[in-house]
Amino acid sequence: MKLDEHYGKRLLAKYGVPVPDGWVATNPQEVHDITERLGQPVVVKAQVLVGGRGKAGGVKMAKNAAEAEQAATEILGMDIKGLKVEKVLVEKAIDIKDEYYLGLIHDRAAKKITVIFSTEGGVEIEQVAAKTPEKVIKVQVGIHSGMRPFIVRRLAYESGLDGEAGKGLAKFCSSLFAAFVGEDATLAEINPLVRLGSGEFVAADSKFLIDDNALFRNPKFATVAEAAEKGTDEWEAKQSGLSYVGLDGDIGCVVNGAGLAMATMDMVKRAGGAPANFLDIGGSSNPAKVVKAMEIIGRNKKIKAILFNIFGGITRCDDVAKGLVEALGKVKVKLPIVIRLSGTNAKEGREIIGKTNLITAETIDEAMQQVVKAAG
Amino acid sequence: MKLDEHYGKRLLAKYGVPVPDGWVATNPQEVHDITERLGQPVVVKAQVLVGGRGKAGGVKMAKNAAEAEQAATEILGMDIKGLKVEKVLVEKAIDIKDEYYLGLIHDRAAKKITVIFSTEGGVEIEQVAAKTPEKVIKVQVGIHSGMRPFIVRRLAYESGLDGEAGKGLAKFCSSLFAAFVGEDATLAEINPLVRLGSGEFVAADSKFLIDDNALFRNPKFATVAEAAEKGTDEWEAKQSGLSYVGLDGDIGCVVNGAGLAMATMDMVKRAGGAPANFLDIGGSSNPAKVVKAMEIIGRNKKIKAILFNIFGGITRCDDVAKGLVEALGKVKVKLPIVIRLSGTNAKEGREIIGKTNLITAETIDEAMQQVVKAAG
Amino acid sequence: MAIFTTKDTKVLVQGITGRDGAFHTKGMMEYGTKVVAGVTPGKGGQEVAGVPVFDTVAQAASKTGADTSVIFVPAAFCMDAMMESCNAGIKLIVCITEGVPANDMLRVISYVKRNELRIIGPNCPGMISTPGVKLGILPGNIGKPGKVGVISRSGTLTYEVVDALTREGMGQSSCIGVGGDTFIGTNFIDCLEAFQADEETDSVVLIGEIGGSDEEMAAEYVKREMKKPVVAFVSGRTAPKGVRMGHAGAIISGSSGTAESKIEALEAAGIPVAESPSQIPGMLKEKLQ
Amino acid sequence: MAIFTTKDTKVLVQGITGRDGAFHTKGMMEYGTKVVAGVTPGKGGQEVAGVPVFDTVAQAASKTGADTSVIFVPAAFCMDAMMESCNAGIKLIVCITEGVPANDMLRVISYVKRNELRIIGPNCPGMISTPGVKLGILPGNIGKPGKVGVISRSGTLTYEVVDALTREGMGQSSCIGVGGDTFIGTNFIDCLEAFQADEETDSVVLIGEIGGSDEEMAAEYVKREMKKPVVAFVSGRTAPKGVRMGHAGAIISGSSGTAESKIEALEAAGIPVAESPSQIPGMLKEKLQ
Repeated sequence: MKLDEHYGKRLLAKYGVPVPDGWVATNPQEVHDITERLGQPVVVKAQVLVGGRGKAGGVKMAKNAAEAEQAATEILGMDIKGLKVEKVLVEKAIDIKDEYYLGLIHDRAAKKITVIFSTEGGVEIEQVAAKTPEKVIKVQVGIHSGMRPFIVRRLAYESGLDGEAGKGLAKFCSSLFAAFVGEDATLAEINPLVRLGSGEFVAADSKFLIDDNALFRNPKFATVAEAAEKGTDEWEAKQSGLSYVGLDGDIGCVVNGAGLAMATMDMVKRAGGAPANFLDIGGSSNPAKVVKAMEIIGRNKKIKAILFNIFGGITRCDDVAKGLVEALGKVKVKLPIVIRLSGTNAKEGREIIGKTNLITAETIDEAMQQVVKAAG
Repeated sequence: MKLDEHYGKRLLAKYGVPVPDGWVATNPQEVHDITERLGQPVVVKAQVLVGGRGKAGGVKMAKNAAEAEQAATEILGMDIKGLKVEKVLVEKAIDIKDEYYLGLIHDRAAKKITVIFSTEGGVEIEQVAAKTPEKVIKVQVGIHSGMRPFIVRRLAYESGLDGEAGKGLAKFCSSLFAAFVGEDATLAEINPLVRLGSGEFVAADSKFLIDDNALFRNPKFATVAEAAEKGTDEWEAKQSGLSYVGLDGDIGCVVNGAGLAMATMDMVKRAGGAPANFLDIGGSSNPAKVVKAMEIIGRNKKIKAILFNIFGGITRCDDVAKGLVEALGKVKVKLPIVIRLSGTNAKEGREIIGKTNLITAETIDEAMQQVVKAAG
Repeated sequence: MAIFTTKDTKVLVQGITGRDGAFHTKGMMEYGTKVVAGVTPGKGGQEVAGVPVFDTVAQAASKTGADTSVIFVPAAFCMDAMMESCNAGIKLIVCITEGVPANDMLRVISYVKRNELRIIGPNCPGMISTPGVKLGILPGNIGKPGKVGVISRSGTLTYEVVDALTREGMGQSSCIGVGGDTFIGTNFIDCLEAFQADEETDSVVLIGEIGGSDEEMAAEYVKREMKKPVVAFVSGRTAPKGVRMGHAGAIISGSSGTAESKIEALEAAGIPVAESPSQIPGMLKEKLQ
Repeated sequence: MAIFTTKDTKVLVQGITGRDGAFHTKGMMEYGTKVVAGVTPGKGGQEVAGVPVFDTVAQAASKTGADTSVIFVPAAFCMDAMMESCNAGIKLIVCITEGVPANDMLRVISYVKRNELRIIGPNCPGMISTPGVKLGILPGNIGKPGKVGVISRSGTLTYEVVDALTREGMGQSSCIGVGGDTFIGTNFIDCLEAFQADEETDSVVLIGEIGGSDEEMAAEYVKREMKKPVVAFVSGRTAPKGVRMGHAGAIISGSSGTAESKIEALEAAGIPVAESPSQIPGMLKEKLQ
């Protein structure tokens, strides 16, 4: 899950990472008051979980409380890449001497944490990496051995920092690493990492991704996740053990297993159709899941046909069939439904379906043709 | 370096390891007062850096302050294996339900820390290991990964502890491991580890060895080491970068390198002599070291002859020869001195020695015969 | 018998007394797997499906000679379970459990010294070597013995492919689901190396999906080292790109990760990429001629 | 050339600008060693004895192709220096520094994955492969090229033995001082394995001392695996036992550790144990006949 800038900075502060003084506000009046409390000037920054807010006009400098209030009026409610701005962060402006980039990330191929540093901060780091790769220093960090001095020496010397800056960077990196591991982040990105006139390193921005698998030991994030997602189809699906992502097409898909669900969408497209969603009912055989899946899909008015693609392994095809029959009793669906059952107890499943007016298919390719035809 | 029971327990307490209430005293009156403060009964325990004090009468139970004072009178000044008792620890008696053994040690062969546990505590654990090895559970612990739950489960289940005791042991082990690593111990031994009637685990004794190589980051121990050793020849030698251990024989040895120094002692014995000391002047070529070596050896009135065995590598033989000549100018030595120089600048060294009345030898075997003859 | 296992593989199940552990223990035994022990702390002395339960892996291994562990314990305890098996000298761990924190896997990988122990998973369906050794939850009834090796990041998609192969008369040597998490013990290249060396395997099907760069690296490996024919399938061509957050990922993985990148890399390495599982047997037959 | 090195071994010196580092850099170069770089943080751009100094090992290795590091940095910084070399892809580290905390070595050993990197030392004189590669502080002038491998836990005692061999016309292939600390990177068995495999070595001298059980384990290894003659020397027969504290040591090492135990084990394995270094060449000649 993503953390907004403000929450990320609160975490950083907990680990001793210096961040600018700042407060979150949800209306211009609050912004006015905060600016007076902080002392002028300030920066007013849109809190949205997406990059590129600067270019979109979501970050504004303000010399005084009146300007800050005006900036907040412009930013709050703004749409940035489809997300509405509901909060702003008001921060005391800082005396920027240099801007750097610092990132920590789970590196899949290396099976390590990788730290990335560049003196070219405040810009899109991919572009720096593409044009001047020598300006992006990457070093692997062991989770147990940690942010050892030699690692920061590499970052500093290989990018030409002076000795004093190197010391400041070392302290910052250690604290950031502690936050990364302590909060089970999968990504922590500080861009720009700012060196003040005083020499101190300060996190001027923060991007955090937290490992969803570790939420059981970080319960504080669970409420954040809930607040951000509650009420969405994705969230409702998750509560029932389903995995759902809405798309633009007109063929609803219900599949067991993420890989097969993705492959099903691909094959729908290949057959000339357009998938309306990704929906993985998972590995278990609980008919209630099928009922919930039909409920969620049933709400999407764009859908013209529904495809069930079930390969029974641990999932039993007869359970899915039972769930579907039960669902059709509860949720009135007038759309054509194509169902393909294969694997464990497929025969029993087909017998149950045979008593309904659903369209059955033997193979996956046959199912695709039928559902695209039904939707057309 | 060794820590006495009392200091070890202070360290343990810092890491949250439960230890009995107790205070150190150096005279019987103090013991009386401490006992009244702690509440009776108490145990009075000799603080000496050697095992077997219990058998030697260095641990006594006392029901009240008068008895404690009497016990202290008997223990203070006692000689235990050559060490005079100068301090006692007065501890509140505890309600012992079970006695266990728990040890952590640097395991050379495994290149790990090994934890050792036995339900047969309070006795000599080597004997338990010899007679009933299945009662001594050993598990390796990684310094980075630490005292993982599965490790304590092995200790507990394989020695037949119940689930409740297992939980208490887990907490104790984690704290002890933190102390072991945090204080750079090479050995931490709790024998007996006591389970109270209340179920709590308490360290009834403590034995700590601290890594001398890590004293630079644990400066608090340096003062302890100094207090324990100050004034001894060993300590004086260490201050000058020499390594010295006094022995019982009559042939003083001055050698460069620990391995060669040990081999020299062995060969003195083989040639029919008895070495008076181990003395390693180390790898550098500082003549001042030779002067200090002669000073220390010169004090030992038992010595009848002195052997210099120098194999020049980094050490230059002419430097040693110069130091020796300088030393003989400062320290009047009437004993016969046999000197064998080989390796780097041996010729130059021999030329310097040639101007004195010292006995020179070409080979190690020749040197042995000469020095044993000179001492006889 | 094929990769990572032998007909003498002796299995213990960590978390055997749980619902899933007990259920799949029976499934593994029905397939012929020698399940010799179970481990659940505090339940030593019990039995599940006739298999003795021990409190610790060390006890189980020393009493039964188990050399392989299949793990069904809850995600929060998987790190400890894997370290315990490693410490007890287990040679192969298959961790079925879903939801193991990435940092825990990093800790496990750091704990395990190279060459001492292989871990498959976590969050994987396990593996089958036909006939007789099933480690995990892959359905045992859709495959048949033969010479095709199957490697997959996905569960049900694997069944789909195995089913397609079996229908066309192409039996399998080993089928292995490596798992979809960020940090996994055994990746595509490890499996390809093993299949390359395995005398009972004559060809390989590789089932990839979007994310990471395992497919790209596997393509490179195949081009450089692999003598046996390989056919691939990649799912996720139509998956939404998602709202990406942060840029560090792009820096360490470059342009890899998309279905397009993977398909391009595989085809450039001479590996045909099927558009439907049903095409795979035909493509493989063509390559084998 | 013999074990762990080749004639192309390219060396960087960590701590080259220090007194000992600079001095022994010259000594190594005089012996013929290819010292291609030095590393001292903050002193990048300087030169020592004509060798360029870099700020980091990674820079030094990438600019010069160094594959071996000899470490002279103070004990407090050795852990970091070793990890830095490992991270930069160095294949062989020789750590001369004395006084490295045992816990730091445990951390280094845990950091280094098996087979990726060999560490010799710390607290060791290093090694010489005749002619032309000297890593560390062993005097280069007492040995001569030949076929005897020398392994030792001690410094000067090694010189004594090498000198005795050279005097009797028995040249050496490699001489290696493994160091005397509790935790060392390379032990007797590692060296014996390497000498067994080395075509330019026909026999081995093993110089042990009291403490630990390396000699006992080496004896077992020689008995089981070693085809070449081995002669030993053990110092410390007359060393005081010391006042032992705690009992855990006795439990993990049993009765090993004394000179008697070591000599007994070595002789039981058919390894003659000399009483004086001067006996070694004769004993070796006898075994070689």
